[in-house]
Amino acid sequence: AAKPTPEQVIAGLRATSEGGADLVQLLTPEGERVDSPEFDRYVTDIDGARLRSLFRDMTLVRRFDREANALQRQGQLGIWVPLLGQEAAQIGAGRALRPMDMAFPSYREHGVAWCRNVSPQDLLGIFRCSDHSGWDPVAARFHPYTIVIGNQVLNAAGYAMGQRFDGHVGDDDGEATICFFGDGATSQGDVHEGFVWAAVYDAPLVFFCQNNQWAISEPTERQSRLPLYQRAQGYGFPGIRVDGNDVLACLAVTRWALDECRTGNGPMLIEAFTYRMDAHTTTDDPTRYRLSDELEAWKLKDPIERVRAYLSRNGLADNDFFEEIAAEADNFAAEIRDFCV
Amino acid sequence: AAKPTPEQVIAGLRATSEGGADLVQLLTPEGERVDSPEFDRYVTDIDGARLRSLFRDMTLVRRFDREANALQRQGQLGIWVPLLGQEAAQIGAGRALRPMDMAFPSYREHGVAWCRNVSPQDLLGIFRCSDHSGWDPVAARFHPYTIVIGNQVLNAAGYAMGQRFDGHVGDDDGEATICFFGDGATSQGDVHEGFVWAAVYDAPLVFFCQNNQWAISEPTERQSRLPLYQRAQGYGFPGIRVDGNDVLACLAVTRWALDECRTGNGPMLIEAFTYRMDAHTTTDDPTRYRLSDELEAWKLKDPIERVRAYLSRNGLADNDFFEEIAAEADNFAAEIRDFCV
Amino acid sequence: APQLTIGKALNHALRAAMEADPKVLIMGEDVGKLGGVFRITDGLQKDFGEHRVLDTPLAESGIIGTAIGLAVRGFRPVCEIQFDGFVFPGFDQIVSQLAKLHFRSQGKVKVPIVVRIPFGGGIGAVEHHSESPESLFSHTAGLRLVSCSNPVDAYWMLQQAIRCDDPVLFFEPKKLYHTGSLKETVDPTASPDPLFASRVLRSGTAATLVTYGPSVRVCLDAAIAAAEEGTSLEVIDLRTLSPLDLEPVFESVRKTGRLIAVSEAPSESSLTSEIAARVQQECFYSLEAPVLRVTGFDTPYPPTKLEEYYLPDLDRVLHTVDRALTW
Amino acid sequence: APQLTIGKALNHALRAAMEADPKVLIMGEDVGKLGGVFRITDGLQKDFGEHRVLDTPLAESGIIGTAIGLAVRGFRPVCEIQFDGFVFPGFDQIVSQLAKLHFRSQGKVKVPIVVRIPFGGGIGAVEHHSESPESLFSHTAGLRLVSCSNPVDAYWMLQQAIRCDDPVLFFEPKKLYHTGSLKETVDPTASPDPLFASRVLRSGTAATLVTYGPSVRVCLDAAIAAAEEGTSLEVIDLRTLSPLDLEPVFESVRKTGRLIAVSEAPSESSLTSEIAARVQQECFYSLEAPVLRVTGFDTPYPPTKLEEYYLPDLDRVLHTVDRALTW
Amino acid sequence: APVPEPALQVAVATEVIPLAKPPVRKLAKELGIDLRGLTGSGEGGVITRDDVQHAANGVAPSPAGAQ
Ligand SMILES: Cc1ncc(C[n+]2csc(CCOP(=O)(O)OP(=O)(O)O)c2C)c(N)n1
Ligand SMILES: Cc1ncc(C[n+]2csc(CCOP(=O)(O)OP(=O)(O)O)c2C)c(N)n1
Ligand SMILES: [Mg+2]
Ligand SMILES: [Mg+2]
Ligand SMILES: [Mg+2]
Repeated sequence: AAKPTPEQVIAGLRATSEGGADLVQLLTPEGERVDSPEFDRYVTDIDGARLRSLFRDMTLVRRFDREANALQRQGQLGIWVPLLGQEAAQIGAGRALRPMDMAFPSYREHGVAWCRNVSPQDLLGIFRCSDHSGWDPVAARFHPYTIVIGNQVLNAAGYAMGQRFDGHVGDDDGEATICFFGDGATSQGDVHEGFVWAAVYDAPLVFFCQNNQWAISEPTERQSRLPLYQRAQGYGFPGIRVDGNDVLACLAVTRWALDECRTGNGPMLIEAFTYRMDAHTTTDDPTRYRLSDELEAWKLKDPIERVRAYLSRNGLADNDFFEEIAAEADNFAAEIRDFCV
Repeated sequence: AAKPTPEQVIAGLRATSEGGADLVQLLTPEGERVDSPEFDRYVTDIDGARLRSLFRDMTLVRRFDREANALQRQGQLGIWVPLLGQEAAQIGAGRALRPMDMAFPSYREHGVAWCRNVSPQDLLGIFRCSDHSGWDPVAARFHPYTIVIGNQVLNAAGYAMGQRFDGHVGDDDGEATICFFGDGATSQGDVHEGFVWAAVYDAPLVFFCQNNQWAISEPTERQSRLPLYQRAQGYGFPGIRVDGNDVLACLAVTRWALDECRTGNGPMLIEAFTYRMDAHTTTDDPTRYRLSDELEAWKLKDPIERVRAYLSRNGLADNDFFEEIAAEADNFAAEIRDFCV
Repeated sequence: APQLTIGKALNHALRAAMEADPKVLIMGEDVGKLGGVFRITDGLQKDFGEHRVLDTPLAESGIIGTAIGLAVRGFRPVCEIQFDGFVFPGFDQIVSQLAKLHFRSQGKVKVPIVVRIPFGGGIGAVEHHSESPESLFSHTAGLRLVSCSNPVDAYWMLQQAIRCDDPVLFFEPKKLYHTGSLKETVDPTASPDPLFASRVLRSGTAATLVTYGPSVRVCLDAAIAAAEEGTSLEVIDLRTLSPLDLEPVFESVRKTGRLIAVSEAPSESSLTSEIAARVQQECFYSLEAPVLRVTGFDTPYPPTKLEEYYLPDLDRVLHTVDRALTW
Repeated sequence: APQLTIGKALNHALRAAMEADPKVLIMGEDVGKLGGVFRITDGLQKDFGEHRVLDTPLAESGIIGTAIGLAVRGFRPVCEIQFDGFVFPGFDQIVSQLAKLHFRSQGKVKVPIVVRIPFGGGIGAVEHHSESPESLFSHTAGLRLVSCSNPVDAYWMLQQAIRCDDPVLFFEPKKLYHTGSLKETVDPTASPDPLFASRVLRSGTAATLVTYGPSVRVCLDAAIAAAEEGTSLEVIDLRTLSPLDLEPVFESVRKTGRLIAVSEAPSESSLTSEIAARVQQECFYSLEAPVLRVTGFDTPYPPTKLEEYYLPDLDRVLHTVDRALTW
Repeated sequence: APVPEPALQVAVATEVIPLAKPPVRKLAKELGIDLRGLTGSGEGGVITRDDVQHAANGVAPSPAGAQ
């Protein structure tokens, strides 16, 4: 009997699980720090100030996301693709990047864009339907958003091959590339071919799959029997599953993977186990295909709240700090609104 | 250090190895029977008569292949795609099929065609360039040859889904599908998508990869870091490597895999570890890219010779038998020649 | 008989086809519970089950490729491609297998598949969601292509396409899916026109407009506007894009002497090129002006803030009619 | 200066381009030790190493997709597609990324990639090895397409294509690769014609033949045969298929009044349709006969025992010239 | 005068094709008029139906009627 049991499938794949035994987590949903002999060393520099900074990143990005969503509802944007719930995955991964690293996003990586210093104004052109890509991808080292599912994975593999051909890989100063795609994307031939190429050319490429449990209306069972990080096993490079709502774990695991890549041990696959808390896009209606229970369960694992809890509990931030960030977020939102309206 | 060492890669992949520790073998190159607690039971019916029959299949198919190759040299065929060396893989797999099973070949499966009762004359139309496919694929349950690498894998997955939708899967009388492709094909997106679909729909499909070590001039290292049967790991169905030059092992393993499929445990991946003893096609010149040593090493593992040795050593066939088969092969070749010339 | 939009008519057609033949399957991304991003398959999975309405993995080559296998097995899959721009990952299976299997097998293998493709612009979408790739397929021998422009055709043509034993690419004018003003009474007891035939929608004498899909409305509106200024335009809806049914166009041009072909697709090596090429040959001595074309531009589809300048509209059509009349 | 076949000229061109620019890479299936199935890359891996001549995994989307990434990184990849019929698995990357990145990024991302595609029939091959897919790409905005028909052009055009900052699809007439009788002296010190320009190969007065790639020889032979019977034909080699350079064709038609467009591809929605459409418009008052076409048929490419009936040949061209002359 | 084989002779003999839209060419063919002999009265020297008709009637076209 080769097939996993339905129970196994569901335990491995589904939203309401904790992501399984293999999940790397450094911060629990309650904001408690979990020791990790393997990954702690990748976040030794994350002191109070730096954690507050990650908190700020996530808060501003979420605020941007909510503002854009509202602007779409008011007819100021043609469409919006929310990242709500995926802030930790994107900020963790984005902040793990060094300036010379390159990133290839899909279309939901507003948090990574933020880390690459792409201005929200430049980013919004796509969603205002006034351009197809508003930033300078070469200067930002952040490729244009790619909408055709999977395409960017091959483009990223090629770029990473180029980093190696240029001799910029092999030691701690090496370069690496990161490529973002979703759970649904793993079914596309291009993603497979990206795995094949990167493996064969030892490309310094981190495949960063945000498993947000849904490809529009389709749950992950429509794409795979096994947890997605296990896909890497068949290609001969490591796959790892990280709690995608844990910014510290995402930062640590991505730094580890990028380091492996820059020193010549790429590629690597990271599955960030997270949840799309809003609709697929503003044109989507998730009530048609999922129960609100699921959302409620995930609200308890909110990526921002657990950092707030940790900061508070450990006296690393006081109320003033949180108010200050809230005010900054308000101003930020106002700026974006002014720009659009 | 994620990457396997070069030694690991080569041990796993390369031609001159024995295929690794995981290789299923029932008959050594010297013609000695190896016990297999797991697979012996799939060939308990293979007595002397049946083994002679497999010997005959392989001999006639090889003779057909050599005749066609010669006919091409003489200008009677536009091109020929030799199967030399792959007789055991194809006859083993082909004879494992039941009449109601379906087979999707690539373009080199003349041995499987033989098992599906496709006449050599009907098959030769393609190579005489007088048709694109000469047999009735519906009646023969043998799909037209597919030349675009990987395409047939998805078509096979769909067919196998249909067997399941028709309710013809679930017990020992169930139907199954087998799909043939090469080592090079494993890089194609379509093969991946075939794996994804078959896994998600529990399709009764045996993926039969003949790893003949070469994709035209490219060795398997150009396609993969790991042995190809391990690809299945990432999809949640079993992968197994069989000695592709051992007709008994190929028969046993394919029967096992087909049985798993017909009872509802599909899909399955078989990697038949074999060798393309001749050129890729008659237009190819392998001296440009591989050493003759390699060929010499594989000659010692000839799929037909080991059966001859076993039959002789165990008194299951005498000289008369071998002469009779040789004569039949001569007649067969003459028929084919008459047809073409 | 109900009053239906094009979208609803397609939904009714799918339901009717599934009721009529248990071998009809629906496959695609999000076609199940969601009913497709345009809701064309709304309610079908609920009523026919998950084995007849398949939410597939996210890969178009996989959708077409497995549909082919299912068709070989005796099913009649209706595949939904979510948006025009996403047909390209499935292009190889369409061109190399879908279009060729019947020919390759000398007629022994049939692949009665319908690939539904919502196409064209005008919905203010982001990149890849507004393309008109039909000419790529009309250049590909072995495929049939049709496009509907109104609810009655949508209802009948889709059912006819599903019954057809050849592969049919079915191009749906997505911007008109839910246009209430286009609602028509669809009588399921009526007898439909043949599938592979053009239709003269409006007769006229001064010039002929030939088009298909979303541009049919534009041309009809242009004809109405022209009539107000005393110019009588004939409007032909191609309906079948491959094979083309150009006899009615030839006949019309022999009468009017002037033809304008209208399409949202870029003009280069396109269906409108083909129409011009064929008409100038068949109606050479009847042409008072060359065949003119109103099409999208030969650029990638622009950001949709600009699409009104890209898409053929009333003004461009009427302006081109003027050019033809004063040539 | 050496006497080269088209195949050798391409090989020399690749070598020259790799010597001139260390960023030039060659990628494809079997392009390394084997030198490609047509030996166009013969000897290059030996001399430039495995990091500049890449035997890639077997997947065309992978080849194009990674080439794009390499180009973004600053390389200039030259991809070989083994045969025309195998470009389709890479179609999506070509259409959705290669053609659009420059446009999408408002010119900030350049993708200077050359995709070499041996195309056309006449080599007696099995299915998928004799196709002429160029019209699919000429319909696709954002790509440049060229095709060479002789060794001197092969040598220069390939180098020019590699130097071009836009993506160029380079169509090579495979059946002429090794035709000894076409050998020409290729002088690497000469200065070449511009890449994106058509060329009048032979001037004439009675009618014009316009073509490209493998059909150029057929048309030249037809012109010679016609001359013997007193009919003077002008022959134009398009060279650039997108953008088309039709000015020389218009000029010619204004002189001859008759045009025959010749191509191996099926005619439907093709480059020859486009030529007919443009010429009937631009030269409306000069046409003594409609633009006629000699092309492959609108069927999948036949088994090659039949290809002589499928491909445009001298007889079909001359017969069509007669039709034009007696229209 | 007997009707010549117009197309062939015209093509071979002239450097520039006389300008006329196809239906006018057809008319000329039917009336046996060789367009080479005519001066077009239309814009840019295009030969019109009237030009052909007049030639057939043996009347010179009036330049005033050109526009
Ligand atoms: C090739 C292709 N097919 C279909 C689509 C339409 N589409 C857009 S997003 C999406 C789902 C993607 O799911 P996933 O990969 O999980 O990413 P997520 O949106 O959840 O971040 C689909 C089907 C597309 N963009 N590209
Ligand atoms: C899509 C596609 N690309 C390229 C080719 C050309 N080609 C034919 S066979 C072959 C190698 C196939 O190798 P493998 O899959 O190992 O099968 P084998 O020929 O060894 O049986 C190639 C590249 C093709 N047929 N299809
Ligand atoms: Mg998702
Ligand atoms: Mg693909
Ligand atoms: Mg092989």
